[in-house]
Amino acid sequence: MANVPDAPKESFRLSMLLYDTRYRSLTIQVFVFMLFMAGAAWLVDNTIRNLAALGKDFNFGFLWNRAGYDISQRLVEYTNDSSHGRAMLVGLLNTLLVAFLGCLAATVIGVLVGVLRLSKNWLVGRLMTAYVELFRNIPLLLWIILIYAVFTEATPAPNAFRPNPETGIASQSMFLDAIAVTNRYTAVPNPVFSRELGWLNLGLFYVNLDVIAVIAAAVLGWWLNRMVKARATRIQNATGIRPATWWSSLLLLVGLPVAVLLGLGFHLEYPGLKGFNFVGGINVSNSFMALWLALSLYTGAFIAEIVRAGIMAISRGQSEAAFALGLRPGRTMSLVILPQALRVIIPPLISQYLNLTKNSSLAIAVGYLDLRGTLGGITLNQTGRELECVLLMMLIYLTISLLISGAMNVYNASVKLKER
Amino acid sequence: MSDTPAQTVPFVRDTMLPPAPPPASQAGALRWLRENLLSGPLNIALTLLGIGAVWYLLQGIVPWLAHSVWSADNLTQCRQIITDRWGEGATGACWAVIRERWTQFLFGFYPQHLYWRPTLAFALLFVALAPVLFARVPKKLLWFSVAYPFVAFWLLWGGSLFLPLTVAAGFGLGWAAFALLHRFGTIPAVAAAVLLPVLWWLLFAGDLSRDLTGLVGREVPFWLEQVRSDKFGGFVLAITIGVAGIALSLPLGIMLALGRQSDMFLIKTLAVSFIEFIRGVPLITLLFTASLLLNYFLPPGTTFDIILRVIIMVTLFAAAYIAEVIRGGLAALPRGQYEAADALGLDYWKAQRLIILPQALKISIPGIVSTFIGMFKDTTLVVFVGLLDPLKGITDAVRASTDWKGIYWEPYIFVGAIFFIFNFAMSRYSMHLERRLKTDHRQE
Amino acid sequence: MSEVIDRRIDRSHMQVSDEVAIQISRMNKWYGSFHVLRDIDMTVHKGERIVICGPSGSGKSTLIRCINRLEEHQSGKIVVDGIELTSDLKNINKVRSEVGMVFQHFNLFPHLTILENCTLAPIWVRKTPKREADEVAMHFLKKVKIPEQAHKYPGQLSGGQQQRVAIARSLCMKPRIMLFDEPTSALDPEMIKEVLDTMIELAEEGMTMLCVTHEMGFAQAVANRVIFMDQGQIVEQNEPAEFFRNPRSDRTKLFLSQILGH
Amino acid sequence: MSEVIDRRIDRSHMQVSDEVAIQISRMNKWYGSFHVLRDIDMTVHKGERIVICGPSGSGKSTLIRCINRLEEHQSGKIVVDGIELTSDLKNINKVRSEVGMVFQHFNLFPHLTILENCTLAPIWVRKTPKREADEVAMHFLKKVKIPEQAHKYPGQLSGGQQQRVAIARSLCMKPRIMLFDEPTSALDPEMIKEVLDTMIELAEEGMTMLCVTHEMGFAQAVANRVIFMDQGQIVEQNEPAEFFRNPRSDRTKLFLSQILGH
Amino acid sequence: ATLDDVKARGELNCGVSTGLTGFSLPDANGNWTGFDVSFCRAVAAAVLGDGSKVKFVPTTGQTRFTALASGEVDVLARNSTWTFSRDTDLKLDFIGVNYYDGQGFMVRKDLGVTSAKELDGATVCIQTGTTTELNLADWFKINNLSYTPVAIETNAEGEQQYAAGACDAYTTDASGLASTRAAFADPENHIILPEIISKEPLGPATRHGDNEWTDIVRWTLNALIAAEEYGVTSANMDELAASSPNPEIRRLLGVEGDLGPMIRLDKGWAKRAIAVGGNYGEIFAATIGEATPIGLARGLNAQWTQGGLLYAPPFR
Ligand SMILES: Nc1ncnc2c1ncn2[C@@H]1O[C@H](COP(=O)(O)OP(=O)(O)OP(=O)(O)O)[C@@H](O)[C@H]1O
Ligand SMILES: Nc1ncnc2c1ncn2[C@@H]1O[C@H](COP(=O)(O)OP(=O)(O)OP(=O)(O)O)[C@@H](O)[C@H]1O
Ligand SMILES: NC(=O)CC[C@H](N)C(=O)O
Ligand SMILES: [Mg+2]
Ligand SMILES: [Mg+2]
Repeated sequence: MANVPDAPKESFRLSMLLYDTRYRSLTIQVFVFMLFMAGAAWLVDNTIRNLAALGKDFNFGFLWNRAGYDISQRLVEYTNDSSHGRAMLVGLLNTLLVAFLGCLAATVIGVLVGVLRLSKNWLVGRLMTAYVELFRNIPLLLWIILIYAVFTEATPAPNAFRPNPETGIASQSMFLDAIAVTNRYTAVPNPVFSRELGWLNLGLFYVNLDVIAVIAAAVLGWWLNRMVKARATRIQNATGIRPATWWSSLLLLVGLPVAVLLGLGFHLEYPGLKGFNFVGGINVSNSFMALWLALSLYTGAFIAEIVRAGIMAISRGQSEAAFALGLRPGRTMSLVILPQALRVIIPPLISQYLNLTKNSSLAIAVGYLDLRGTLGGITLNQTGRELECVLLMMLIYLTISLLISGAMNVYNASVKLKER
Repeated sequence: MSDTPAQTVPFVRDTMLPPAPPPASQAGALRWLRENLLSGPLNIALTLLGIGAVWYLLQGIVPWLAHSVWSADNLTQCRQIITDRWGEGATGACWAVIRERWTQFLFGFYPQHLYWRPTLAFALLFVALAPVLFARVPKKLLWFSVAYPFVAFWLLWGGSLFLPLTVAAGFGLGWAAFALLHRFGTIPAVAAAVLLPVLWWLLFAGDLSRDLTGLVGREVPFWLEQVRSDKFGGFVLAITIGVAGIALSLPLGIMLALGRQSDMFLIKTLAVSFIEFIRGVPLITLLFTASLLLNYFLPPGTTFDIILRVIIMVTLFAAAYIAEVIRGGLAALPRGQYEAADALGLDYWKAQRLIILPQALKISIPGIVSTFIGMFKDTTLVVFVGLLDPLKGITDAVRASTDWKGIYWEPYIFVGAIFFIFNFAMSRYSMHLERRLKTDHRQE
Repeated sequence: MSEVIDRRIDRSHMQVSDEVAIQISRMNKWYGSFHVLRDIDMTVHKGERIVICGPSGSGKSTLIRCINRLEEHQSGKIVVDGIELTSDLKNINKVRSEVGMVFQHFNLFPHLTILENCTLAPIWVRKTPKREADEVAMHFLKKVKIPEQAHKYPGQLSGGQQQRVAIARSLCMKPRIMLFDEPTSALDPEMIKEVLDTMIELAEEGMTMLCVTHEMGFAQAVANRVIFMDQGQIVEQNEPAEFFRNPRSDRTKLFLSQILGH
Repeated sequence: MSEVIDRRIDRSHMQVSDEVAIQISRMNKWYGSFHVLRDIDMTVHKGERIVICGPSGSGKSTLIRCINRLEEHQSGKIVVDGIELTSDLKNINKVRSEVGMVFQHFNLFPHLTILENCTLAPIWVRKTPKREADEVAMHFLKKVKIPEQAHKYPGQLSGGQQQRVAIARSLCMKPRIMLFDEPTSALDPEMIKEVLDTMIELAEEGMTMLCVTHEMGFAQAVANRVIFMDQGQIVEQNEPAEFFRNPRSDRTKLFLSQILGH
Repeated sequence: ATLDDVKARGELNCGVSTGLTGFSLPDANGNWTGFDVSFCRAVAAAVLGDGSKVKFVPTTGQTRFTALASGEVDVLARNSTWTFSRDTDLKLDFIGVNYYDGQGFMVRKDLGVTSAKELDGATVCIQTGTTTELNLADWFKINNLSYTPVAIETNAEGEQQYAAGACDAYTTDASGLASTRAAFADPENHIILPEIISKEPLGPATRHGDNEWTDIVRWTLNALIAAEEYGVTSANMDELAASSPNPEIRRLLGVEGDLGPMIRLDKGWAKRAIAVGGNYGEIFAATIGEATPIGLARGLNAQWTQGGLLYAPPFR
């Protein structure tokens, strides 16, 4: 057979659009695309007509107008003369702040509880189970409200810290003379530097050079510590004996930043009662505290489950094998169990971070002015720009979420176990 | 040197040893204590800490609970009773508020003489769920499951029987169109099955149901007393939204999951974008969209019920999560199942409907239950769009009355306890399912 | 295994007609840039029983899966029962309902009873009334000797029983051609025999069969042609007696020595 | 299996000295109130190769795991290499680093390469310099015939290869005694042989070995004593030839008939 | 148009506050009462002939205008202040003023504060999304004082925060303060400071652009006010309709002229509106007046004939 004659080229028939695998998917996609576009066009058209009927336009110009309202917790300069855009930034930073601190605390709680739940101690195990079940099965909103209620209903007013003019004794006293938990806020000392380096203008906001210096010192310490560790590993590789590094680690990780702090004349400014309220320190509002604690405790319960499952997923065989080789429990944990458990734990952990960030929008329940409270709340209401505000707010939340899950994907790809 | 040293005498046991009881250290309460509470210094410290924590908590709560008052007309009276009984300065729980208002927590402002309707709807829910959850229930009951949404709607909102009937007829129409057109190919059949009911609902359903209602009048078998959405509240509202959300999000979630698995670029992209978008924004913003923006997106002049709008948004929200759950279920199926279906000549839809989805859904039930738990908890957020959810909406309403102004913990504890019981039961059930699926997913 | 060979097989019914059942010409297939099947030419007549063997990865499964287009080929031509396999869905579905396939891992549907497994395709593809489909299914279940299991679920059956159900399931579609992809290799030794017996019976009835298998006893007893594949090509084909006694290519010899060695 | 038995094993090096490696006397163990090991008496000499067999649940694994105290015993005495196993952590660690153990499911560390798996314990327990540890590891990897896989991860190896790595990993600690707990029972038949070969080689070098296995061919070829356990007690022990030819207790007979029956 | 929608629906959707004693508050059975509520009922009676055909939609300071703009409610009667930007930029139509108010402060008596000027450094509870929020910021700035705002969503929340001592002062419309104070168990321990820092003309609002509907709502309010001015009450109106010689009253009560049809209603619309809860004065007295626990005096809200600002345009 010299040449198998190819089948004569089939002429195109209309039915092939439906029945030929090559064209079929195209047909379906075109059909779906048209449906989608029609739907989108319908929505947009409705929106335009509705806006026209209401005499409104679609315009983000309001972001540059004066906001006029005050925000008590602000991480960047803001007064009621600032613009709505700036108020949005303040709200966004508040969201990020509570989300970040929440993730931090939730992780600590979750890891602690997760490990304790695995402990052989019956009592502790039961307590931790109770905690986890309680928090997981009751709506977050209830926890936020309850914790807020504990703060406002069960703590003294700032006035209670004032000495009675007759007896000279206050009915409440501050913890260590530094911290006062009141029904409005928790007053804590304010870190200040007597030898200030000044402020750096970053356009959108200013940053304190002292803080930068301390962070730089911490990073430097961390980096040096890594060098020390690497050196220890080198020595170990060469001689088999690993030199003790805990003291140098301590010195570098803690000592260095402390030295810089001292050098900058770091001290605490203690809050004192003046007029109606404590001044001098930092007043962390109860709405923030309640939101933060509730988010941390709630998410912590989920993280505890993740941690527990992660450790349990590393089969008993792994630690037995390590024991059988003569490795001690501590080393087994750090060399064998943790590196594996982390791979299992981190992806769901990050999606919990994502949930926490999204749940921080429940700030609305306690009047914490986050992104939803400023942009999606007061600004929306004062300007009447529902469409713009809600869309912008969604866009920002979406961006945050995508950034977090993007980070997760990168991590997943980098630690994936090699398989056949 | 011998290969076997002399010492290894061949050995045979003539009489088997009976099991002996374990030594004292291995049994009894002592061992339990030693092993579970006091093994090692760390454990002892933990035990002490644990006892401390429990003690601290109980100390705060027990006296308060012990001083419970179950009957009083208002808060002042209640406080007075506590002072009278347990002395000046004693604090106690005023459960009287729950005793007086518990129906509101459960039913919101639903008319009292109609309480039987949501109750019946709730009871029927279990009947409708039975064929899904228990394999042994006769499959005929599935027809009831299909009819249940319409029955429940009618029971809850009342009004004319013909409204749910005509809506259901739309689905019937779609199904009939699909069955009739199927021989001409799947795509036209699907298109017809979607378009026909939509046309029916938009053009005929409303008038027909009105005419029929006019015809037979407002008599009992065709008409139930109407209950407006603003009367809904409390757990009736939460369960209505939760169940409707899950039920509606299932088909949507399945479509999304299949879309995400599709190898058609556009469809996959659309599915992924939708899922990621919904999962990337807080539910609150979606609820705000429902209450603030939906009217912008609909033709001028359309208004519809806020509960319905919330259900739509919650459905979209849950669908994205359900889609991910089902995707997991689909991924867990061995490729062989797809291939066997192909090899038998089943087309894509038949293979999905008869082979793939029944299995994938079954694997996904635990995930669906957890999604439901999450959603049930999230129904409390509807308070922010002005609905009377049990947690904040109703408690605020109760507290707004002069009688109970100032009461705080009791309503929250009550609502929290109910949520806990519901969710804990469901999560235990789903764990049980998970275990069962693990062992007998290949056997029934 | 030896039992299979010993068994006296009545070859009288096993007639091979002149009609062509499967015609493959110059067929090539790539996975990405990996050339799995190279210039396959092959004609199968009605009633032929062909055994395909060869080392792992040589493309046997791929070849057989191309025949009912579980895999798409990229060049060349495959005509099954007079229908050319192109991207036309209708043709594909027609071919698939004419060609039965039995997999290594049975691939029964675990959520359906044995009977439902067997009636599913007849009801939904062939549009047979349920009653009739049930009767046909029971007929074939009897044939594979497990009618009493009809209302159990696959998970409750042994591997051998499951594979026999899989065969019955294919038969219920009344296929003209049966494809087997290592139907016994996932089975415990005791169960291999019962499946092979079923297959032999099928062969005796004159079914056109293509079977990937390493059961050489079966090949000798039933096949009227053995095809040896390596690296995606047909290296040698012959009638079984000749093939085993007198392998011509070195690769075949090597392969046979390995496979019959133990 | 038959190949293993057929293989001519050079027993000349496999000398058994008089020195005692493991001495177990009147050892009892309970799980809660369940009496798993009952009055175990057993002496193992340096260079002995002991195979332990018995029905499932008879306590074989538990016995072997008591020897490096993965399980705690409640009464009686276990002395390994002159060190008595008590709750003293130092002794336990000393014993564990002298006793190698190979598990049924390999238990390699999936996040480390093959080489790292082998050097982990020498570096952290024996404080061997890395270079030296690497050399030792490569030596043993060569011995188990997979030096070329050193930089792959366990997940990339076949089961047989993984089990050989597990053996190499134990050997890297230069143990005086090796414990095997059904090292081949999770493997495909083709792979069993390569692992058994490795073990035989080890035996030929005079390693003291305790091996729970059902590979009776291996037992006959290598062991100088077979111990049969049932219900937590040693029911019979003898040298392999005698043990298989002439089982004395009824339980042993029953067990052997089941295991060699097919 | 809204009128047709309402008629078709058979029900008026009315946006009210989530709970402000005397203005709008649901009782244990979900029945709403109050000053704003009565106005909604009057409109429903005028349009639908039945004052009970109202669905009350509770709105917060933040959600109210969107609820109106999105069509969720037909009328917003939620002590909302008539301001320039709300009337223009937010596309609302304030149909008039039903209560002339101003922003005040409430503090605990034992705080020892007698003037708002002494509130430097205080924590102030403030409802978000209100004019009072903006006034507060302005006022403290003008007076060069500092304060910490505590943002709250609803009056109930504000009440609770203030009662718990989480803020030193609570600020909102003076009427709202009075209502809040009246609801306390110990009203005598709280004082409303003398400063009124803003003008708060409160009035019902409708959507911009639907003049027909706006007219109906506006003239319903005017009818209530005019009725008080002419002495028409729910008790005597039948009698007056039959016997009053005053053409203005006759036109109002629909015995004479064609006012109803001019706004696409029937002749008896105003009569029905008055019949539900009485005229303006009756409503005021029954819900927030001096005889109620809230105890507000008529003050600026007296008829112009009594030295107040209420001045209904002529019915002619
Ligand atoms: N989906 C796929 N993508 C890429 N390569 C594949 C795919 N399926 C199979 N292959 C490769 O194609 C080659 C032939 O595979 P095939 O399964 O046909 O071999 P086989 O002869 O059936 O082997 P076995 O006896 O192991 O079943 C193998 O090298 C395999 O790795
Ligand atoms: N951690 C444990 N707790 C309680 N009982 C256990 C535990 N581990 C094992 N057992 C029980 O102890 C008995 C002996 O177990 P062991 O694993 O030693 O048996 P085996 O002889 O190795 O069996 P196999 O051949 O199946 O491995 C079994 O009945 C088992 O159920
Ligand atoms: N307190 C309120 O809810 C209303 C405040 C004010 N009258 C406003 O309209 O903004
Ligand atoms: Mg194959
Ligand atoms: Mg074992």
